[in-house]
Amino acid sequence: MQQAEETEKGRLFMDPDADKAREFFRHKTRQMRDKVITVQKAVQELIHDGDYIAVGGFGTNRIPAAVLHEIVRQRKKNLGLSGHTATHDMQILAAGDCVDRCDVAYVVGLEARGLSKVARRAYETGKIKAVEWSNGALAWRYKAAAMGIPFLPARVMLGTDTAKYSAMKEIPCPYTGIKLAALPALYPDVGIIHVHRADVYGNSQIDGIIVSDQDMARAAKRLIITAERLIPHEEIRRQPDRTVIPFYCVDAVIEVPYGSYPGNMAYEYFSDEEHLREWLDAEKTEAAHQEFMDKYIYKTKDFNEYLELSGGLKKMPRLRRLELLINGESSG
Amino acid sequence: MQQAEETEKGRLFMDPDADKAREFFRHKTRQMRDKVITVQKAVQELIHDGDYIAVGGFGTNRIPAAVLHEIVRQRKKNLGLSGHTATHDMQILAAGDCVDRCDVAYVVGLEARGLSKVARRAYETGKIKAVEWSNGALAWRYKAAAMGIPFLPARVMLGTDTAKYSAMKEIPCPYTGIKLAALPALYPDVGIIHVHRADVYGNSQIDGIIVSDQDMARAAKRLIITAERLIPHEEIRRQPDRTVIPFYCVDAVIEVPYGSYPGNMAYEYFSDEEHLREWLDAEKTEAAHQEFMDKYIYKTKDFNEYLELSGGLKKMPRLRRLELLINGESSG
Amino acid sequence: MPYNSIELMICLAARNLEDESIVVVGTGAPCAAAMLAQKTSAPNLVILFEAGGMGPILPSMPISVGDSRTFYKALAAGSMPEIMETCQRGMVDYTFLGGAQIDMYGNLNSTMIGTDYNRPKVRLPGSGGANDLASLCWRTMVMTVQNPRRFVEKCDFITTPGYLTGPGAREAAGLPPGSGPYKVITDLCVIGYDQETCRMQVESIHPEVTREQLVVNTGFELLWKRDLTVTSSPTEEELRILRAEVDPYRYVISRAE
Amino acid sequence: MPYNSIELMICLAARNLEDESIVVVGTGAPCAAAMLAQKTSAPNLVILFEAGGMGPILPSMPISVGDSRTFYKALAAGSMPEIMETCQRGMVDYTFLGGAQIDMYGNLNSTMIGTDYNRPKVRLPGSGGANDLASLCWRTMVMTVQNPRRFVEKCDFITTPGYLTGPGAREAAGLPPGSGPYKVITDLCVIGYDQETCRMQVESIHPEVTREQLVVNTGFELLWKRDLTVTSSPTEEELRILRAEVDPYRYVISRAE
Repeated sequence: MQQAEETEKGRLFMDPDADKAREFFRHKTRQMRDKVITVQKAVQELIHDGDYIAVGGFGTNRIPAAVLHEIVRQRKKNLGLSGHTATHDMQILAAGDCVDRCDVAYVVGLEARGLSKVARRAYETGKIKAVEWSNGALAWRYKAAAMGIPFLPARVMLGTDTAKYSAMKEIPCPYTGIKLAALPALYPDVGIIHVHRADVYGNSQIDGIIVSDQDMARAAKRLIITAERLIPHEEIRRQPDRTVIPFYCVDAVIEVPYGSYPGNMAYEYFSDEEHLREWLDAEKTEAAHQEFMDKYIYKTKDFNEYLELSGGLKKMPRLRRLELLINGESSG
Repeated sequence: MQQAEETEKGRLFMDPDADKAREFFRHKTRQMRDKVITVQKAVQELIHDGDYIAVGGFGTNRIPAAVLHEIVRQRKKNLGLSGHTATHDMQILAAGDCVDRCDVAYVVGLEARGLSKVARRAYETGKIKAVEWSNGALAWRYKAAAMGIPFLPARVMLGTDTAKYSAMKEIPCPYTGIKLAALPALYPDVGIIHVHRADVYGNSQIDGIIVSDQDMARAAKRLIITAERLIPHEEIRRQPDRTVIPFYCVDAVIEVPYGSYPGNMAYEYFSDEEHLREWLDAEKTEAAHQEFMDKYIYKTKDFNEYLELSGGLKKMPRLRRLELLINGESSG
Repeated sequence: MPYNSIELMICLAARNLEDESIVVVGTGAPCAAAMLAQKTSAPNLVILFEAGGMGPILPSMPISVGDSRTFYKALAAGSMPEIMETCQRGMVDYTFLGGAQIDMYGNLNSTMIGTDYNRPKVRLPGSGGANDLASLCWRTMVMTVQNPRRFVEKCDFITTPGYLTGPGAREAAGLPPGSGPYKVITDLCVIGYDQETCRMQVESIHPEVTREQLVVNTGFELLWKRDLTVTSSPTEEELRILRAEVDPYRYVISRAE
Repeated sequence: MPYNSIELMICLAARNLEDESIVVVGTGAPCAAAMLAQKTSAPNLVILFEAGGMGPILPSMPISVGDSRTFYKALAAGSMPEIMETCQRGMVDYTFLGGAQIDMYGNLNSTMIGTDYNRPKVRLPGSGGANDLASLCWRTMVMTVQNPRRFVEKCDFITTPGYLTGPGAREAAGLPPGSGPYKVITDLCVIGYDQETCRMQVESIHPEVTREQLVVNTGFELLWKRDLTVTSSPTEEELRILRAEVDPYRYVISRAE
């Protein structure tokens, strides 16, 4: 039975070996240098075909949309993805046919908004190889990596098909004897996180919930930060307890105002539900989807052009009013 | 050999069983009620002879001194202590002869200031039973408890006498085969933490380093918070990402200005090195120590009297200038 | 006062949330139920969201479990591990879940429809936080419409644990003792679980619904509580608050099937 | 320019810290060495403190590893787990430690003097963070005065791992490969470790110190590097900065034995 189950188990896409990761981190630069480049260069230089990537935020909230678009625009292929509440991010990457394997916790859906047909098709045709986990499990897999240990015990997934189709192993607790899930450390090749503020070295601050980004930033071997705004280094040092990500985790910094659009950015702007609806609708036929992708991504030079096309500086103040609950605007 | 080592191993003072802890937390109140009482009542009602306690902050920094004094004043006995950088806190409790067992990471020393003769004697005579750990190990033991798991793997203590005289077990990693330390969860009976700000429900904010208090607050079955100042509940809700400890962890809240004295309170006042020196000096003879303890603790009614005796409102502004580096005051 | 099936389910769910307890909810109907409970019988209910929001004063229905509404004027804005660990520690009393399929032990499927994992007929989002919450919170509630496609003999995939294969199975699997399925609130009835068999047991049937309707709409054999009652309808007060204060734009309550 | 033994050790230690590296230090001489390095050869050295301070602009010598100086204008003010986990992840290049006893494999004792654990002749503070840092950082340095009471054949208690019992022992115990003791800087000489035996090997002898002095002051057999040199003295610049900028109140540098 145990054997039979083994054969059904998914594979570990990434090596949880903490010693190999230590060797990598040993040689990761600690230079506090100006890391500001363009989105285009960051994707060119730091994300390679076949890499395994992790996306910060929470699906349609504080997502690094500009980098995701650029991955599609540069037609990156065969990426692995950590499907940790991958909603609009998964939708973008699936539209670009960039992903061929995924550790799934939550994919293909956009929460209450519905399901992405394009993303679903990628899984249903077997184009994307899936291995199952849960949001908590992936959060703890990042945490194990951030902690520098090859696994973390947890009490989830046990007894379910989610475990059966994962690559998780069970262990007994050496103290109490209870059965525990041993969640293998997940060290992504590249992490991509959108933050509220960063200095040119990559020291980053986030307002509101952090989701799993404090851990993912540390787990990732390379890290791309996009920020709503760059701030002077001295500002970071003024409130050191606000630093969520220290510079030595970071490889590239890009200032991208409205960088989470059409997602929500807490205290800055609400999600653009119209545009997200437009995107879902465009998935109904292949032709419409192709046209949509051409218009918004393939034929745009950069994220700013996309912002212009989707309403630009005229729309943004409205999303800001929604976010700040000004003028009784409701969030719908 | 393994057997031989077993016999030398220290015992686990606290049960790491996550299920038993869950049963406790299941019934811990979630009522958001006014928890403000006095230090005297908090110690009377929440700390019982024989309890195992954990102290927040870092030895001479952000320590809940008023509660520690009151424990001595009320002559609590046979307490267990988590010796997680227990410096001046250990010194106070040893002076009161309150502790009979200790998970040791760092005790009897006051860092560069020297060693506490009274605390040392308590260990050297066997009055306090010690079990060895490291600061990291105790930090992770709190974290395991806060996470609700019976142990956390780590790569410390291995191969040393620190492990041999601990209660730690070793396990193999199910993925990589490497040997790991399995650190058992530590759920203290009572945690005591001094914070910068709290509301009457116990929602608490800390400025600067948190040490291990985010985890210890969650690991502790009962939690006493002293705060430099109480703030309106609305202030907490204005910046929710500043809340380090949510109200449902907390059992008692007391406003204690200068509550970390003679320790340092970041951004508020520096440590009173003169008084700490006076304390160490008083330990040289039993008579002097008795006199010192009588004067400052046994014959004082409360912490305010102690503050008055040690310089009162005249001294505090000087410690504040030291902390804020005003007028070129140096920290010596 | 007339009401639709979603309104009914939300009102019933709200009544099951004790005051001074902690609940983790998602968006939509569960969140509406928690908000309604706060405004009626459970003013001190603390609402958590898996992305990190803790105890917000919800200004309106969140669209996402991680949007800024979920930590608006909150007690704390933390992280996902913080929320999951609060559940794992035993501090969270309730959670609400849904799914494409549910079996008589309360196991849920939100992963796939079909028989071949590698070529699913329909790929669904997966666990999200559902597996975690159902593993770790004390009491799991499900709100769902009841029909034979959803109430199945066997889930195509068990994403999220109910009582698994029955008595003792959760504990044997390593899940925390004492946790597990608590209620299923459907458009037809309120279901609990029989203590001995861990199987679904109807507790009350909604007004104007028949036993036959339940049988027809369920793909497995239901147990029936001995003192089976008729569900007490939403009060005017409940409906008024739900419509005026909880969901004034009818995002959720307009979705009755 | 004349200098005392503490000044000498601090200057030598500072030279061993590469620029653009990360070091965890305690208070006292190690912190002075890291500060001096920042002001001389390693301006981009990042200093961490185990209680949570990361990359401060130190306004003066901290008194405690957790006092507010350790995160003054810092890059980040975190927690103890954050620091220990940064070490465990492999991001920290150096640490500095001390101890009451050290053996030829660099194992350290800061727990007790005596033979009976339950009745120690002298109880010392214990590991503190030393065991963690020596287990997890890539290179461990020790600054200590050298005498037979400190440099012992066998530690009364191994608090903190050096190379344990010799080649392969750290790895066999489960400690991260490639980590371990790096240098011992004493008032008499600079010591490294022989790669083959993992034993202490003298690399340079301080000016006016003899081999015999080293032998007399060491409780075990020292190895000698083939190209043994004379330690190059602190430069005037190093001493000037140390005295004027790092430790103007002479808290540390006045403590020469």
